[in-house]
Amino acid sequence: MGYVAIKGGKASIEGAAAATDYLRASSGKQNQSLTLDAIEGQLRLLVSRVVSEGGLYHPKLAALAIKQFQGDTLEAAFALRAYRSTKPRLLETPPQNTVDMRVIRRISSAFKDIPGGQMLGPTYDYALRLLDLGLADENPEDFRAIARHFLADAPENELPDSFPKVLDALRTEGLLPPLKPVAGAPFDITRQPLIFPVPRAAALATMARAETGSLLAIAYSNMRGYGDVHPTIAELRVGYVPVMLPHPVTGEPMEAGEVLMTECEVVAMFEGDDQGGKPVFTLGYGACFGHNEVKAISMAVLDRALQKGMKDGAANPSEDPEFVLLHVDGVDSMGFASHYKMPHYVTFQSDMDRLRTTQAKAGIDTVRQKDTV
Amino acid sequence: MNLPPDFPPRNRWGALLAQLPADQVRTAAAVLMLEVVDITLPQSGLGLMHLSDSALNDGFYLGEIPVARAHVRVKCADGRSGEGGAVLLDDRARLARAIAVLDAALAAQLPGWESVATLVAQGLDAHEQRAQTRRALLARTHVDFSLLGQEEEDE
Amino acid sequence: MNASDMTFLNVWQAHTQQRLFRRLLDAFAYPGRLLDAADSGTNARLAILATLLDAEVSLADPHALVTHEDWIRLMAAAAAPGEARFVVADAARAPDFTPALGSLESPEFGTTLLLEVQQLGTGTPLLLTGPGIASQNRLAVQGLHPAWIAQRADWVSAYPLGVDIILCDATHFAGLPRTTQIIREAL
Amino acid sequence: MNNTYELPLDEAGYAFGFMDEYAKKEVRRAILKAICIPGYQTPYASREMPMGRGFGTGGLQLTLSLVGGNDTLKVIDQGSDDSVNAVNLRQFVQMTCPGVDVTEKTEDATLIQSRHRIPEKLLTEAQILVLQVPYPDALVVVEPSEARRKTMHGEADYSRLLVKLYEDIVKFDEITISHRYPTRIHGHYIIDPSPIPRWDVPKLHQSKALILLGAGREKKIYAVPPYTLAEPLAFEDVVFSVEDFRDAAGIRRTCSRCGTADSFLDEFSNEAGEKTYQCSDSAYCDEQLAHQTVHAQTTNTEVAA
Amino acid sequence: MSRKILEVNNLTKIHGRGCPLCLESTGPEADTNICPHCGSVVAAHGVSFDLYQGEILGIIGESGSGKSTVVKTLYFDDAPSAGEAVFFDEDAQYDLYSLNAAQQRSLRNKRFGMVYQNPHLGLNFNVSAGGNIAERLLMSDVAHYGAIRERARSLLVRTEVLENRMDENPKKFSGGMQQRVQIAKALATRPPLLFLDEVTTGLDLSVQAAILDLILEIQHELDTAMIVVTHDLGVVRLLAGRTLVMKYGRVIETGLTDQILEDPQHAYTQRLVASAL
Amino acid sequence: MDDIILCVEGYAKQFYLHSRQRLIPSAAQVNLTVRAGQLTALIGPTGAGKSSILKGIYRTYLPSAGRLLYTNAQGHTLDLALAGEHHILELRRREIGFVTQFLHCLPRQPALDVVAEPLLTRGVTREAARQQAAGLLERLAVPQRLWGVPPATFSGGEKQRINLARGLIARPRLLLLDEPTASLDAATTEHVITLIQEMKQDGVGMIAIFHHPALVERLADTVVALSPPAMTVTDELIEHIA
Repeated sequence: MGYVAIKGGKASIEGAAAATDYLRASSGKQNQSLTLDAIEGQLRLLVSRVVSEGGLYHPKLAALAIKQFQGDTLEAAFALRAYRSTKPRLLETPPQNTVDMRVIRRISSAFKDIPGGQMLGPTYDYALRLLDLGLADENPEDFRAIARHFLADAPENELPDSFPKVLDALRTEGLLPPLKPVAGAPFDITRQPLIFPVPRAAALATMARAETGSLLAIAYSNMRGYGDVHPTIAELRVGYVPVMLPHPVTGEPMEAGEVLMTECEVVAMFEGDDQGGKPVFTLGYGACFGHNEVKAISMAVLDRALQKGMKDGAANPSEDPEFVLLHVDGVDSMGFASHYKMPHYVTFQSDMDRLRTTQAKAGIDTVRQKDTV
Repeated sequence: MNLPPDFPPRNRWGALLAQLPADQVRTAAAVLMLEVVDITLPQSGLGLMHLSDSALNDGFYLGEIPVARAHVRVKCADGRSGEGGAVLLDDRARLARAIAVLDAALAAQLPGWESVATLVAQGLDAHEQRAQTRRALLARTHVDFSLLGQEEEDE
Repeated sequence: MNASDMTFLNVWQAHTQQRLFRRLLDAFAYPGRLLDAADSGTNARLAILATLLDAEVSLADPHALVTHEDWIRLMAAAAAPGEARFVVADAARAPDFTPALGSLESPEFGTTLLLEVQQLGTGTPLLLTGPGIASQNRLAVQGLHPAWIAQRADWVSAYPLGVDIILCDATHFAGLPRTTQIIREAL
Repeated sequence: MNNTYELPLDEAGYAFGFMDEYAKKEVRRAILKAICIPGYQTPYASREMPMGRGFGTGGLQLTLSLVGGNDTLKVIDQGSDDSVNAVNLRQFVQMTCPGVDVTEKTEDATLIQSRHRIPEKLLTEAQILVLQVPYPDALVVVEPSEARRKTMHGEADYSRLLVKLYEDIVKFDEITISHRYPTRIHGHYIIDPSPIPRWDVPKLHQSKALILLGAGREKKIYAVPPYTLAEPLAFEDVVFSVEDFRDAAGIRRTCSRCGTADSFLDEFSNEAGEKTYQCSDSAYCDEQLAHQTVHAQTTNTEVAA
Repeated sequence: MSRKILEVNNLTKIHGRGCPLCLESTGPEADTNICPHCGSVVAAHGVSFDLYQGEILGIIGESGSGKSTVVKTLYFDDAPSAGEAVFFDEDAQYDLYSLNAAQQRSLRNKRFGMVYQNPHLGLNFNVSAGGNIAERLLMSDVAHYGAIRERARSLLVRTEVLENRMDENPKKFSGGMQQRVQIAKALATRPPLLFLDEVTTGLDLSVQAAILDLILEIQHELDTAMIVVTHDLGVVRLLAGRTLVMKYGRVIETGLTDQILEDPQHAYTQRLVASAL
Repeated sequence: MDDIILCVEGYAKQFYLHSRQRLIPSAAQVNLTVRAGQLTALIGPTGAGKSSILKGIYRTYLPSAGRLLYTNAQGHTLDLALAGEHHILELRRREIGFVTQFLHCLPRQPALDVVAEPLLTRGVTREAARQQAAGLLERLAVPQRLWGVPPATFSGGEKQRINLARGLIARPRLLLLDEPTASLDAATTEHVITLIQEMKQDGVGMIAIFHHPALVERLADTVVALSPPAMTVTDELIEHIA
């Protein structure tokens, strides 16, 4: 056999799989396989990213994906997406309402005192970013005691499961646009391609499963000056939303389970409405599966920016629906960036052919020019 | 014999039973020794989660959730029958079917329904316990602004 | 097991639909080519509908050719012939509707029209040219109201707008995409 | 999901063709419209495949929606059946589509999925070629907005693309497009024929086989039906030309392995810096070689006789 | 007598949702083109005229009079709310607003030409001056590179753009030069109908004169019918045989240009002419 | 009679000034005829409406009353007061010429082309038209060095000669002359007189206003005397609205 292109592909693929698996197994002293429980519980924010960017609320599979892809959130989210492609679509839920969210954290930066009170819940916002060397080698007994102590120290309380929304108070006061009437089925980005212009539902759905960093980067451009949102967070909440589906026998809504999610509403500069009504604040909304506050805030900022872009035309990239929505999906962008690693021998051969031909002509011209000079 | 008045309503049974280990649920369904006919085939797949945005009330799809569902008719030895169903945020069609059987048995009070009621009550305990831990997260992090204001005024 | 159970077992199964789809692909890729649906366990009309439709598309059935049971199995939403993505019609009757022709931006919204004729392979020959046809193709059709030909010519006159037609009889079918030119052969 | 959840290992397993049937149906409907409107980029709800966007997910969804028990599949990348990506895709189809035969011989395949090449061997009516497409829209170089591009396509308004060609010639005295050569189908739509070299573009014209192109990331399917006009964009006096494999003396280079002078060649440099050339289409190269062996044997026999 | 090339009947353009009171509440008598009831802008209403081959028709009026709206709707930049326009080509006639988008584009590319006040609207600033002309020729299915280049060269020479700047980007050109390139581009397909929207506005007087000269020369050479939209009476005096006077979306007076200037009938036209003298 | 090409009956013109809400009369009860090959001269004091008639015939003014019956080359008679605008434009192009005291032309066009232009619109080749124009300019004693120069910079007399040459070159059927020699020297005036006489011999009908009674004497076949319309107006006002 001569020098034939890339023979032995099969063996090298298998080798590559074995090599990654080897690295997974060979590291560390104890050589113990991570349990999915440990990932789901101790890397819960990582799991949150994967369920939201994967667009599928399945924390267990997300934990598995994190383990399988060694912590790469893009790859893990990608695995969830591919898993989705194999599963039939059984139903669409009736509209779910986050008023019933079983809240574990809620804050507002618009008001000090909100009905029901502000509760920081689990947050790093006020944590000093100092490395805690104590975590380096936790004794199993001490580790288990953390939860015990926390619950023991919790004060007696009469707190409810769910809380009223801050926005509702502003709306009653007439400072917000009225709620829209309930429309038909929303835009399904998993079935319908995005052909612009698209409705807001398509934008919200696309951002809800967008890659956190991409969303943050574009939202940041808006916050820094390539935009005019200047948001105030009316409410940021994290908690579990019960998913209500019709009981197969009675048709009554039954709780099928609950979904951890983060939700953020921002209030931005006011404007008059088209019909000549009184000016009201404009609003932005962000929500995603899991506990991911930066994503929810970024989405809310971009929602407000995109609404403006759809109405008045985009003045900057963050207001351009096509620009934002086609570039925030982690699976799409990561796949495309990765594909450049694939062989492009043929196209590059073709590139060289063009360059050589063009150079040859240019060379002749140069000679000609020299002659005339 | 009747269920106590504060017993959870039927539309919560599925969720409460799903709190328990799946094996326990499957075993409980099996020991009822009921004849089960599937009205629709038990299926697992995906559901689109439709959410109303709380800013403007536009509906949109937040993402997908796993869904397992079953709808059965059960018959016991004495000829009595009942219908049961379950929809779960889960991907185990067999678990959904087992819960549907328990749902049927409890709703129609077929023989052995008391054990099902006990299971539901266990599920409720598990649920309450979890709600309690969540409340602890809130209770320990509550920011009391009004108290702060009071002190300032006093000075 | 009665005949309808047979149907259920066959035409609603994935591999039957895959096989039929490949022939539909040939029907449109090679317009006028006569293709067989006899092994689908039902008539060609239902076989084609079962292969193409699901809950995500709409169907119009102005001549009531589809049974109630089949409507349920097809899951497609019912729509008026002017709006439906798919229309099934009796070719013996003159057309009395204008199907959706799509738009310049989205010509794929031009309807797929399934026309049931008496018989393919005999009858008036149509001479066909266009993409998918090496030089000229001949398709004999019996039971096609001549007004369909004239109407179709009008519907496809502003390419890329148009309708894509599948002609079928009980067992066979053939495709006429919007790009095919029909020259009605002089008898 | 509750804390007693365990993965349903007993309920796992993939259906034939990996994708669920409704997804396939949707792809199939888009394929049919793509054939009826040659060259039109038909939108579809591209599903995520278990490999990266850009690794052929568009082509793969086409293949999975097409493939059945009677098919023989050939997968190539860069002309080679044995390249890493081709192997990977082929293994995936074999895993999820039990009963489907695979082959490396072009003539034995009923379904060929390819990236960057069209086989040298002439395809037949019994074959379907699926090309993987990264960027489906030839207009993207002159118009970033898809909404505006759709209007331009509908109206067959390609003057800005042609102007680009014009400016190219003004600047370089040559059309500098090397691959993804814009090609007009059935006199209307201009397609990006995927990153095939110019060498392969004439194979689109009046092809006997149906050619389907799938872009997974961009969610588009388009087709060049059999026996359809496919004209690479050019001017009457500055014509389209394929890659030139002549050496400095103007002699057409040949494959250093099989000796053929009528195939697209890969260029290699050895350690001494010398260049050698070999067929990019490995199946074609093998066939030419086999031919020669037979021929050589026949010749030998003749000599012996 | 030369033949009719364009007939416009009751052209109307309303921006906004419109209401039943829009028409009666706007116009010269109402002294506004904004409907007080719904806020819609009646940009043009009931505009009718015809145009003959080789003729130059002037449309004068202040900003907001609707004069640009007329040519924009005729050039398909904007769709009218009502009315019709028939274009009589050599061997066919087209009811402009019942054509589909592709047919409209074809007429626009091949049979009509437009020169805008703002060269950014008429020129593609991403390509060279020659490329701009090439674009228009390519739209009309000219497919010979050499021929395109020759034609672009001769058009640029004709419009007095230096030949050696042909491959330069018009970004680098002066305003007057950009207008010349626009005119060359508009003329590339020898259209029988040319629209000129305030083409000399904002240019130096000497440059203006040269552009007007060029336009007349072209009319003489090619027998092109033109509609010249301007607020400048001097421009219509020099170019137009007939003139339409518009105010608040309505045509208030029409006549031979010298008559409009020397014997204006409508009070508004008399004021306009008096103030210009 | 057959050779009458223009017959004006009861022409009147008045302006209504909206800003002052006033009617300003400019000509009243004018009757005249023009025959082929003859010249009709208009005389009368300033304000009598001499120019007003010429402008009414040319339709620069919309006549307020009267008929302006013109018989065209095909023998059809039409009323210039009522004719359609395209009709008038066509007549201006082919049959009716007007030499005023003012020259309107393209700012950059050389004198020779300015003069030749009416021939070009009638389909004469550029070369032939230029030759004729050159002949005419020579006869009107326009120095050859000026032929290639745009007339914008010319003196009043030079401009008038260009204007005359342009009006005469195409040999219209009806020529309107408004003081064509006002700023010409005696010698050139003589050339013009010869030219006008030649045109009469060619059958051109003319209607003219001359600033000098001697010219009327020498050239007019018919003389129409006008007096100012009933209500007098100041010249200043007429000029203002013109």
